[in-house]
Amino acid sequence: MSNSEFLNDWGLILMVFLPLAGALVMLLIPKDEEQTHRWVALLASLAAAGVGVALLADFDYDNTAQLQFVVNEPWIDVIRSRFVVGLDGLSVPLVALTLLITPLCIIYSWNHFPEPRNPKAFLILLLVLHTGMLGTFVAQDLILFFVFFEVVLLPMYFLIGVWGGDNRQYAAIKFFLFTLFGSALMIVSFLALFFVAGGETFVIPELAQRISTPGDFGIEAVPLATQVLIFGGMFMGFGIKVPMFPFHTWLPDAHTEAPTVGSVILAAILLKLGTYGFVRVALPILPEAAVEWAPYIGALAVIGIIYGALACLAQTDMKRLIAFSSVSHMGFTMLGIATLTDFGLNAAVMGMVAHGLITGMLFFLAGSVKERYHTLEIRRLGGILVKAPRIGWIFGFTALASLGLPGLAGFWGEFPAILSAYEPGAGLSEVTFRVYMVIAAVGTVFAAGYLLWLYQRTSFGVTKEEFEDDEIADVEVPEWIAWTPMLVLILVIGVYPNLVFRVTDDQLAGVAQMLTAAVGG
Amino acid sequence: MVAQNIFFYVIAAGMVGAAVAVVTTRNVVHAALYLIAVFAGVAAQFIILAAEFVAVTQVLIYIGAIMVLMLFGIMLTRARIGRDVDMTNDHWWIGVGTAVLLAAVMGYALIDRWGDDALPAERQVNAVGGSNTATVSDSIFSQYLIPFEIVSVLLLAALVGAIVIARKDR
Amino acid sequence: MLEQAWIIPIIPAASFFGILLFGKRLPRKGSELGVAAVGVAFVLALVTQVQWFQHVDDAENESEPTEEHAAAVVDIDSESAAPVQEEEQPAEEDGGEHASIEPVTREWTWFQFGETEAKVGTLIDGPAVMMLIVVTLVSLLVHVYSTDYVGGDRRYTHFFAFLSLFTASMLGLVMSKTTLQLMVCWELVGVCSFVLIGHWWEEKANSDAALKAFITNRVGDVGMITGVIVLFFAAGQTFDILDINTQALNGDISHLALLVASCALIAAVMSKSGQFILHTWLPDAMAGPTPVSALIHAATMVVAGIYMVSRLYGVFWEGLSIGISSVNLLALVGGVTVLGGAGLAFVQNDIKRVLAYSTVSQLGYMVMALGVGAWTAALFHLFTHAFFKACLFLGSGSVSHAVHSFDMREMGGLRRWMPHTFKTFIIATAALIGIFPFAGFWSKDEILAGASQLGGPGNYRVFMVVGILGAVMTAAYMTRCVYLTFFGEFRGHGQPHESGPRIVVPLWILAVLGVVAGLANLPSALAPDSVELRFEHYYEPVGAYFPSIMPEFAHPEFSIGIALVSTLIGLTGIAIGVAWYTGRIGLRGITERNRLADVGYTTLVNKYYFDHLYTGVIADGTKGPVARGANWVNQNVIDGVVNGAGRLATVTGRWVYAHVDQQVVDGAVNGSASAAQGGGQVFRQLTSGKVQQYGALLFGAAALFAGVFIVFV
Amino acid sequence: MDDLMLNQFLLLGAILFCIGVYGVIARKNTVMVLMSIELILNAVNINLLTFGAANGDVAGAVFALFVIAVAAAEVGVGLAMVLIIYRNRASVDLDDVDSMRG
Amino acid sequence: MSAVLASLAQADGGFVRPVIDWHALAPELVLTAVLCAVLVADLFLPEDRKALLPSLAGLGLLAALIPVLTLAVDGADRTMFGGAYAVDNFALVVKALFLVAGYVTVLMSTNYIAEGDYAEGEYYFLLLSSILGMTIMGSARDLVTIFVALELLSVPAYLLAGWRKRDPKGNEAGVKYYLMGVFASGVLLYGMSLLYGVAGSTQLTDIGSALAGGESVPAITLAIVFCVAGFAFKVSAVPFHTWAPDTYEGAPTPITAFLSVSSKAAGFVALLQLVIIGFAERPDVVRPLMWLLAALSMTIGNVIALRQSNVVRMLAYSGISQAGFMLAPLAVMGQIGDDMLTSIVTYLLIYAGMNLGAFTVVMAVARKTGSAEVSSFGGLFEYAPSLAILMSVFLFSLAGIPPLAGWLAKFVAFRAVIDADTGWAYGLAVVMAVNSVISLGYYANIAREMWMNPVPDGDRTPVRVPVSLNAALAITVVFTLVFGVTQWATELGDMAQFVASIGP
Repeated sequence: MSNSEFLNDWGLILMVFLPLAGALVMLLIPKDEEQTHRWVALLASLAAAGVGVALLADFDYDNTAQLQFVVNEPWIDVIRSRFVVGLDGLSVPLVALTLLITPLCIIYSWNHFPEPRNPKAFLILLLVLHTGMLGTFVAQDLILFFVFFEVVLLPMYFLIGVWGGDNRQYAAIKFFLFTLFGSALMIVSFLALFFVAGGETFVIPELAQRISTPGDFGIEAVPLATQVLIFGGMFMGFGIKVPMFPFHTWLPDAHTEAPTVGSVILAAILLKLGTYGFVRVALPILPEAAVEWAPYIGALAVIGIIYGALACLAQTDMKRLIAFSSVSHMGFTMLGIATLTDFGLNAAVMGMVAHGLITGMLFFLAGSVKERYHTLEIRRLGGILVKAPRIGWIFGFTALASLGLPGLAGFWGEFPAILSAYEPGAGLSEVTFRVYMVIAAVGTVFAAGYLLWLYQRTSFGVTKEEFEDDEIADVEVPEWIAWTPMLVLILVIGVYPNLVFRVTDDQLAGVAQMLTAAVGG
Repeated sequence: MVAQNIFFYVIAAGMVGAAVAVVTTRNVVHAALYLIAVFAGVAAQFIILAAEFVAVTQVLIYIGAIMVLMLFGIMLTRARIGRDVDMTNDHWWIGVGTAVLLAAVMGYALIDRWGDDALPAERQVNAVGGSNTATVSDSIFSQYLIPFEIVSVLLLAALVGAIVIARKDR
Repeated sequence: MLEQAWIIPIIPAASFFGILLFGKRLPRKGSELGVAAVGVAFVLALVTQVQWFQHVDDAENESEPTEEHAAAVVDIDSESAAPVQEEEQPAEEDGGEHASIEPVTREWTWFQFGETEAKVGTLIDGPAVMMLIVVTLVSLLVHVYSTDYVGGDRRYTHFFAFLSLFTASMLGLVMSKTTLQLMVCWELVGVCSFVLIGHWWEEKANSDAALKAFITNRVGDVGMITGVIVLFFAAGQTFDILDINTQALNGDISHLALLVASCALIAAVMSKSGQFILHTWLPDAMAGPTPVSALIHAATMVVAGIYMVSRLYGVFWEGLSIGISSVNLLALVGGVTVLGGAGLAFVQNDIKRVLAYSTVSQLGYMVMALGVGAWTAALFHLFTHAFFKACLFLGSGSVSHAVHSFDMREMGGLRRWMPHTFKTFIIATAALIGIFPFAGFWSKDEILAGASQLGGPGNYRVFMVVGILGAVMTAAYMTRCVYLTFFGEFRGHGQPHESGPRIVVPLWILAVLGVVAGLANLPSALAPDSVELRFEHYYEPVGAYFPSIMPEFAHPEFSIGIALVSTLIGLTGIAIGVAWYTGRIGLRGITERNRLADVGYTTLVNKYYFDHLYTGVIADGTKGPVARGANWVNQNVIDGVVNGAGRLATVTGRWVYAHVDQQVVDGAVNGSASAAQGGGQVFRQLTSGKVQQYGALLFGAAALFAGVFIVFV
Repeated sequence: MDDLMLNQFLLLGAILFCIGVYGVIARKNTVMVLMSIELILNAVNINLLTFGAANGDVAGAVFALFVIAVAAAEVGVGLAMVLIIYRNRASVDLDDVDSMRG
Repeated sequence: MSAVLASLAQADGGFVRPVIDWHALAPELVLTAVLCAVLVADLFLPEDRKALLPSLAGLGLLAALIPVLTLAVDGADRTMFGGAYAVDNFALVVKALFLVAGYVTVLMSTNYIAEGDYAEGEYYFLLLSSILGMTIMGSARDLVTIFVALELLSVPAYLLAGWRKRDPKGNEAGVKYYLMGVFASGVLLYGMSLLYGVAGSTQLTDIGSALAGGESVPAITLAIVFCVAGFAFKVSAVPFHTWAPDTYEGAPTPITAFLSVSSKAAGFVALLQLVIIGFAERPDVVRPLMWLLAALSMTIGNVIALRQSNVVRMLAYSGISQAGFMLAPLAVMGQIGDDMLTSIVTYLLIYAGMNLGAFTVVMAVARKTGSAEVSSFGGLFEYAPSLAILMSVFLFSLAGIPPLAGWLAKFVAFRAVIDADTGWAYGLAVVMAVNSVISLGYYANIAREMWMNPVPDGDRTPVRVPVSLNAALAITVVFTLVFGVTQWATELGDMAQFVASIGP
């Protein structure tokens, strides 16, 4: 039927580029028609979301391992790069997350834009960012992937640098330089990969085949050492984005300085680009190298878990604390990936989604608190529950979700990750990973520690006298609209995790088998 | 042959001496005159190399034109005629170093490559009934036509530009 | 209903959301919703109960003909060389006892990884049904009680909302089909306790207590997670409790795995059920409203640990080889806790803390019972303890309601003003101390019996001694508590008064239960067949998934000796109090005749007797050696460790952040940046502005390159 | 030594070249620098013609002619620059011409 | 009379009249005609009509583009004078580049020259003659032609650099550029003379075959190094870069743009011809030499650029490091086939677009602030958002951020280098990677000024941008955006192959 025909051929392209189109339209609208800008931006993002929903509705959930809605056109022939996009079980949750978060961000900032306001520029950047993120999650060609991967840098740089806090310029450039450093090495390794694979294609699945069965393509097998080096380049690229210890230092600064919406998107989606990259690119293409690297990645991951938690305990600024908690949480995700097992990968994807919703939510709250109290100094806050009970309760709920309370989304990112570490994939040392498992489990205690401590200091108790008599507004309408979906999803996914697992499982099981096969298991 | 050699070495010695004088003398005008000597020597060497036409051009253009320009320049910039205390700057030793280094490298390379090649005794390019000059003109108007045309534009441009730059506009 | 048991937790869960969403708009601020929900749940629980009895009876009736099973069981039995058993267990009863009673299960797929499916479902069998009753009943009573007790509280509605949520999660926990589900509910009840302990979060002390409770439990959860994971993989990637038990008993799981798993799980028990050394949160948890303490920290949540062990008993049985050893970690933890908790109960002035420590020690009894293999005894004690301890807590709540304090030094002589509270409290105390024929007597007695008879060579006699010691102390500190609260002069201010019906009625109900609950498991020696050992009969899950198929598994036999001893013990404890109490009366007689003496003696009495009896006998006698030491250890070492851990973490965090993160890691980055800048500064010298130096550079570089390449190429 | 060696010319050229280099680096007066440049160019011319003679073709000569022509043009431009500099700062010392650096 | 001439012609039969392919020469001829026209028109046009001159020059350049296109359509490779002058795809592509870049330069100059009191006619005359030299350079396959073309494109450039003759900085720029240029041509000539001596011919193809085989003898090494040094000066590669910052700063901004793009490109064109045709058989010398030049240029150019407070100087140093990127593929010469040429030409095309654009914005801003200090860009986004956005586009394109064209340029460079698959190549690739990160430091610094800092003097009057500058901006930004997401740039680069490409 023509409808699905249309979806098949144009659905993804529409979804990815509608926001960009919106941005272009907004360029033409004069700056002072703010209302128009808001609506155009919102509609653009909603339109993308609409297309996305249509796609997800049309998606064949019975073979999620299969790339669907594939568009495969020649792009830059001379460098053998093609425009290949497609959806599969791995992309779907993240695309859905992206499609959800961005409109919510636009709504949230509806009538409080950070200084200097300029909604036009702000929203345009947001839309460009949107396109970049969506593109990254559907791109199936390394070069295309890289382009989208980098497209998100600029808008975020400006969001942080223009609308950010006092130390914004330092934070912005730090974010930019770190990420660029990673991607520079990443592109080098992409190219090396391209050439060792015969210099024919950048398409991810094909590359995977070529590396795994060089014979069929008349290229000589790639020595393990080379693979390990190439993987190292990718590791830098993705690891910095995740961010993994010790490349995490850009994160707290960026988060602390970024405007609320910026932090939300940064936490909810940008960080996922890194982990997604591992699962999408690094593991399938270079399974053997992955096996070589896994123990070290795992080690860094658990270090990150504990280290991030410890750093959290030291923070005096609410937003910075949440930022460090991201380091800790992404540690779980990376641990899951490092196990190279079906469980671990599923846990990782679930972890991405959950962390996206929860930490995004936390940053929303931090933003609202900052707006009401004009500070995020934990010492000066307190008794939020008294002044603004709803915010307080929502904060509590989110904090609990974030510390991995079963029945809420966070748990399904952490527990399976820990679980998978008990029996890591073929070729990995069980002892090592069981040690990791215990450390990670201990990490959950820390998580409870710093989050509840934060909650106690900010929400419990009585209001500090400096805010004794000023009026603190409780949750407002745009906030309700922006938050409700996230809160509901946190709960729903927590109660019925299969929403995610069912989609991702086949795909990731495939990857896991590939990894097992690679080590001749 | 021997005569030519003697001829060569005498002139060469003169040239080198004059050249050294050019870069060492403290009198601008003297420098110019020494330079003329060098040019003349070069022209003489061209004769030895059987490039009469080039030799003539050398004399005409260098001595006739360029040196005159130089002298004009000297006059116009009112450089003191006569001894001038500091004609070499404080970094002259850098110059020495660089020159020596260059000399070493070049000398080694040249000796290594053309250590004992002799010039052919008969140095006339035997075009049909013509001299080197004829051959030169032929090749200029066939083989090197385009550079020749370009040079005209180049000279025009240099002329115009130099005037515009040097001109005192009212 | 056995099939539909899942409805039972759903109802309070629904009421939780209901209350949260529009509780505030309801006339009674949502409390009615909670009460109604739990009431319905209770009724349904009763129905389930009845149906379960029928189920059991049917199972037996049809298990008569099924010879092969019976035979199997019989010949297991015949070779089980426990002489105790041989004689006092008639064969026909064996058949009945060991007829495999299949639990009623129902499960749905929760999510799947590859081919592994994680299920969620209901597992209805004896213990589950028993817990259903306990939880719903106590919860119901507490709900009713709370409508009065926390009436007019600013967060009245939220209070009930979370009571409902707690009930829901606790019910979910007791009927969990899989360890994963168990873990989820396990955490949820923890959160409810966190929220309810911190109910009055304005005071930092309360929120501190809440945090302490939650984080301490998280520590235990590390054990929980580890245990569950180990079992999951050891049992071939399944979370199913029945599977795991069966495999454990059939020896499909390596002993090592079982040992690791049970040790890990014991950590969870220690935190959740307040066993030493992770018990310190429990007394602090008394910061919460009293009904909460009664429901969560006495009757239900804290026994989750015991319940979990009883659920996975196969694992522990094999992992700790309970059946054949004579000491094991579980019993050890329990034993230590019995004494430690009891000792600490002496030195408390806060009545609730007394009860809290008593709870700790009672839980110790249960764990110990499980440790020695007296499964039924443990659950039976859990059953009875739930009622009388809840009664005690609610009583203390009622008292505090009257005197607006929990400090026993501000009470005294309340029996005059609060007769009902007094009577119920006395009954419950008697039950706790284990006076015949109150409930506690039967259950505690069974535990002691178990300790004396079960286990491998030499049995678990040590723990019997421990139990007896514990009994003395229990009696003693409870007497003190009762004396300070209800006897003597009123030391508080204001006019105490009896509480209203919504408080008193639940008290009475619980008190009555505290009397009769013990009859549920009358030893066969003392009772006709029709009524003997009903508890064991109906609630013990007999079948492939339960150690009852193991030869070593046996039931302790009621031994009159132990019964007497324990009774005497109890009496001795009270005797001290009574003796001193009567003595006081005697003296008062004298003073009435002689003024001088009156003055002298009253002072003498008020000082001497009081001091002598209280300080001298009780305190110096018991508190001195045991309690003071224990208390010192408790406050300075254990609690110090727990709190210290937190503080240490914070300090480490600060240090790491300041020195590692900001200096080393971040410093490296910024360092490289400034290095580049410095390099720029240096290289700028190249362009000095002097064109001739540029020229020198040009010629020089050309010459240099040429030279280099001439040499090296 | 009866007939002419290639090298004697080449080395002569090299020497002139180096002297010229020294001149352009060491001389202060811009006009002197221009003169030194001429030394360099002449050195090149000697080379070209020598090789021309050696190879027995006239390309060298032609090349030399072009060099001479270009040299003329360059000297013209150079002197114009000298003049303008002199006009603006009343000095032809190259050392002073360093207002821009770094 | 004519008979006499005829007899004279007969007298020696040595002279054979060269066959001249006028079509192949058409672009140059058009240019020559136009530059003469400009010169003449300048004489007769009254002061108030001088505005016609830039239009005339611009039209002339576009007119010269037509024969280039016809030749491209015709497609046949044409050579003249025994291969001394070739019109092949390479030549056509670079000629088109020079003409378009020249046109943009004219657009940039229009108001600048008209508003300052500069000699207008001569300015365009010199500009055109320099461009003429470049177009010829595109076809030159012979040492003499290369040399003369080089001089033709340089000498007017010397003069233009010093065009602001009342400004001491202007003179300084001119004289420094001039002197360094002459020094460089001295070195170059010496190298060429040696090449001629070794090969016995001035034709690159002959030189190529003469240099083939065996170990490199010192004389050849010396010749190669000197020739490369001569052009390394043109492309301002470290350590031959010293003139660039000073000249860029002192010269009129359009000329700075012209130097940084066209003349750099011309240098690369000559270098490519020499290396690929002439030195193809001497990788043992060329590779390490280029490796060194590339690494030095990238690194030193970048780190110095970090310290610059003047945008133009900053762009000069950035140009130096960009040159390093362009040189990088030459360091793997002979190991990767045609991809080397493709990547360099692609880089040239894209670099021209974005760099010209950046300079145009600098000019536009300078019209208001009258300064090129970084600080003068403060708060540009507040009062001239479009300029700020354009500048950001160009800067981040220069930094190589996708999807702007610059990333494709860098990408093809990376691709070429890594293709070689040798340790040295990977080393160079890593150096490139690190440098592309460092470079972001100073590019983003300007973006920061524009977007995140307040207006220094609080003057928020919008910038009035004349139409010619707008046109220039439009052209450059379109190139910068389109080349990034299409394959056109790479296709052009791929198309540009030598007729006599004898490299492996």
